[in-house]
Amino acid sequence: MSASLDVRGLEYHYPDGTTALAGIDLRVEPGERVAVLGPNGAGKTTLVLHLNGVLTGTGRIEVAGMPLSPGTLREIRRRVGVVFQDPDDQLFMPTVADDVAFGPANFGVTEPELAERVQAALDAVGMAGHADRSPMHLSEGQRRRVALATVLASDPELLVLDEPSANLEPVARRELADVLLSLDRTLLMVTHDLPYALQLCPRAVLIDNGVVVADGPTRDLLADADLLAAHRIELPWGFVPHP
Amino acid sequence: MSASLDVRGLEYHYPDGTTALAGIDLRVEPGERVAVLGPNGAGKTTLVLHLNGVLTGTGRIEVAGMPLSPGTLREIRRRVGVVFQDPDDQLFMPTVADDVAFGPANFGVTEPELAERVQAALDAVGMAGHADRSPMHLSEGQRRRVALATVLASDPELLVLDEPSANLEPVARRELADVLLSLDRTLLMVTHDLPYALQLCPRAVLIDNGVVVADGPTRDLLADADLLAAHRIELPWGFVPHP
Amino acid sequence: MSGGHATVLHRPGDSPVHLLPPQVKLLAAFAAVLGVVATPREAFWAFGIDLLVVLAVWSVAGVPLGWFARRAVIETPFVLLAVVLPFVSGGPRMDVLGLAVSADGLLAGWNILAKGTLGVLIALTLAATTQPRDLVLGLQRLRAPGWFITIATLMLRYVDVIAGELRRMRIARISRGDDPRFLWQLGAAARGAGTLFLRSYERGERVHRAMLARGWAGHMPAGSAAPVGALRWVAGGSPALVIATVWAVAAWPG
Amino acid sequence: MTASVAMHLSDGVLDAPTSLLFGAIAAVWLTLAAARGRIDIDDRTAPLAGLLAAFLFAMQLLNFPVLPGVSGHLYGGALAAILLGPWVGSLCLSVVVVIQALLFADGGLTALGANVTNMALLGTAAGFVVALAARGVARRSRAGLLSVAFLAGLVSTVAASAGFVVEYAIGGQADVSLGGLAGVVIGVHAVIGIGEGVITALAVGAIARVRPDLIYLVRTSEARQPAAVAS
Ligand SMILES: Nc1ncnc2c1ncn2[C@@H]1O[C@H](COP(=O)(O)OP(=O)(O)OP(=O)(O)O)[C@@H](O)[C@H]1O
Ligand SMILES: Nc1ncnc2c1ncn2[C@@H]1O[C@H](COP(=O)(O)OP(=O)(O)OP(=O)(O)O)[C@@H](O)[C@H]1O
Ligand SMILES: [Mg+2]
Ligand SMILES: [Mg+2]
Repeated sequence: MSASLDVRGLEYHYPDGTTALAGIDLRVEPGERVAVLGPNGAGKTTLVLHLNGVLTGTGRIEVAGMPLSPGTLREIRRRVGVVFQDPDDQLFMPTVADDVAFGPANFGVTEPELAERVQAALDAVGMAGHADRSPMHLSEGQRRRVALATVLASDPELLVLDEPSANLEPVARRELADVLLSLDRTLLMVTHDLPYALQLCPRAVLIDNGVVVADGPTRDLLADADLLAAHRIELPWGFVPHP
Repeated sequence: MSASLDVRGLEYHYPDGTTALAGIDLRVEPGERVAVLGPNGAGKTTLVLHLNGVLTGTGRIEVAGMPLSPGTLREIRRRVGVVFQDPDDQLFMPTVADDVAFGPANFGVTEPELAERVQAALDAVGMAGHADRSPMHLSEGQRRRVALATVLASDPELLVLDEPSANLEPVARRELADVLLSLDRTLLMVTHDLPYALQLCPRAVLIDNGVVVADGPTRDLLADADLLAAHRIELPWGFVPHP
Repeated sequence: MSGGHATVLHRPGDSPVHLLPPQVKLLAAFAAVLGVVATPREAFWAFGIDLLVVLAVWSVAGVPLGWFARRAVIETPFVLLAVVLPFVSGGPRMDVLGLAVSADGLLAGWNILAKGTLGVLIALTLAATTQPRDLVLGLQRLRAPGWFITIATLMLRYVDVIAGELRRMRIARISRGDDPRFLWQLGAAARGAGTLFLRSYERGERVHRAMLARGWAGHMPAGSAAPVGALRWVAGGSPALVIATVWAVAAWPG
Repeated sequence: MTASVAMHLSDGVLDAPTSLLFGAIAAVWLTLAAARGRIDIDDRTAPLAGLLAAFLFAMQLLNFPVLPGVSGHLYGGALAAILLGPWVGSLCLSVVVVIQALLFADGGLTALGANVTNMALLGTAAGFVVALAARGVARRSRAGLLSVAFLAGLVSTVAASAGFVVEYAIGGQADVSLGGLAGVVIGVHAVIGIGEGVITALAVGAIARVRPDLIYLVRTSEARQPAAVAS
């Protein structure tokens, strides 16, 4: 069976010349849950933006055995669901319900299934009561929850989340963990929240300066104090990893 | 001596009719560090936006004994430094250095002190190496750090931070805690990060549905499991408050 | 982000005119204006009937007269042209209030005044009763080219982005001691516009990426465009039909 | 800048056959432009065209007075040509003109063909020809780029207004002296064009500083290589 995601030698430079990715190699097997760690400016978001072809650097990306190319773009976008780091980038329809319906509708889901999916996704993030409001008029955390719902509604095979827990209230944060654990999907999660990474992802990769500098079981990676310190990562105050 | 901040019966309704604040009372003494907790949509950001007159609801706000009114607005903005939840709301100048210099320059700081302040603020958040880049072209966490620097450079008496640790790499998060602890300023910090609140703020207020529902020592508040559960707050997985 | 969606001239309501499918309104508006323009300018009575038709549509739409009057000022330059033409045109002169004006010019001025005004009023009726994004949807259903729909969809989306960035920049400035009264002055205005453009573009670029990421293919899913029944076409087209009849009668040779 | 009757023609200025004739001309040109300048939703042309359209549309709300009772706003033909090239630039401007007519009643519905011909075709094309002719200057220095942008803004405004003179000669409703009309219209637009030129230059200057890769005019032949950009 082919890998869920296979990235080889991915490089990207922003138009102003900044090198964000300097040769990323990453292979994720179906069903794996992988945390992507790394300091600010490491290139995590830039990597995420490549996984469904919204940025195109040089190198090779395969999703479920399918090389990313103009011809496969649409199919790959159907399979890869990305939740962006900033919900303002993600939400653009006049109402929350429209926004959640946008993805599945584009991928050919029709009524009545569409309405069911929207309802289920909004329930999963606890925002069903806000379906008819404008996403623009929500609090930051509410917007992030809607952004998550927009992608859950498309039910992608590979779920890519960029800092999903930022700005979430503690209970919503735990509920999201429950939802993610209950989905039987391949998961790639960028986060600075190490306890959350440890809770959700058996495997972690550490990125710095646009390359993968470590890849292994999350527990081992977080136990390597020298490695972490070299890349501006450390366990937060008061956190005690369970044995 | 008058309170650093005194809010009485503050109410606010957004133009679409949503009630965000339903009568907030809050008094903060000079030098106190207070955490503002509460679920998503509780009204925390709306409260913050009132403290320097960006929004104006009904009720009474006093800063250092000075009632907030059109006449005192400028002076109050000099004394109150707000770091917004979304750094995109904060940054707008062509370069990072210009952006950090904007506040102090407006409040009358001139060269050579201006350059020193900019340098010191950028050093404090570890962004000195990016002084000449455009804030628009930074990663999310880098932008948040610059947003913090813009306010640190103005050296306000009352520092108001809305989710300062979101999207920060772990080391930057700890370094920010060190900076905040070393400043001898009144601090109001909105956060969902309870360990961070406990680490930095001896006192906490809990807001829900636009009113203050609890106010007391952070440690006591976080020990009250029933109170927390009633307001969608809980300690994160793996966190053990030190004795 | 979205919310207001460039309301501009739209006046929300749920009258039969508001509820008419946008493609019907678009075609009716075009047909009506074409009918007005084709009507011979000497048929003064015809324009009176046309105006009555427009007034009838307004009363059905429940949009008050004053609302249109204020927005019709867009036409001012043409009123100036209409006033100037009688003086600068050639041909036989006639005497009006003691001034020698060109008879042909007077008619031409009247022609612009009457047709231009009716044209503006009809277009305003369309704008007042149709959401901007429904207008684009209507154009899409009328088979406007794909590139047009793509640019127009993004354009309406981005008007909100620009408004949002403008708001963000304002909050950022005033919170750090800037006085907004000085914002839009001279150089600052120009620089502000440049920054606004870039900020909006870069946010727009990110929004565009998010749209692509969720399978956007250049146009909004047109939805289950229920075919419009003949009855609604007739009802929606009736004002245009009356105007066309007026034209036919007025233009009838003899 | 568009401030006058010659730019957003209302209904009734031209007769019906002339309106239809220019509608046909506009349609043919736009079909050609769509074939030559692809709006590829996956690269940056689509968001840039959409944003520029929105920007021109929004600038219209920020009208400023030119004469008593007459206000002007940025027209943008040259800006579109410089940022998007002649083909996509035409497409972008035509969307602006059509949507302005539908949402603001700015320009008559039957005059759409004429207005698209003037602003989206003639103005954009003229702006591009000027800019292309001086491309060497534009690439050499920042001052060069700004001067070229200024000139393109000026010429595109005059060219668009000249289109009106031609249309009026064919199907105008009053018998005015064409020479006089041309003199007045073109003269006025030469003045208005200075404003357009200044704004075009400022906008291009601001963009060139931060995102030179967005400027079609100075992009090298491998237009899809974002790093290879003259600044
Ligand atoms: N639009 C842009 N233009 C130019 N450079 C950029 C742009 N966006 C990001 N960069 C730069 O590219 C590098 C990688 O940025 P990226 O956003 O991928 O970081 P990140 O790992 O997601 O960081 P964070 O944890 O702060 O979100 C950084 O050096 C950043 O400054
Ligand atoms: N611009 C707006 N228009 C209308 N309602 C709004 C707007 N912004 C926020 N609200 C509503 O006001 C209430 C309070 O929002 P606020 O942003 O203050 O919450 P918050 O406590 O900061 O939440 P979060 O933790 O998610 O940031 C919420 O119900 C929210 O939906
Ligand atoms: Mg990032
Ligand atoms: Mg908030």
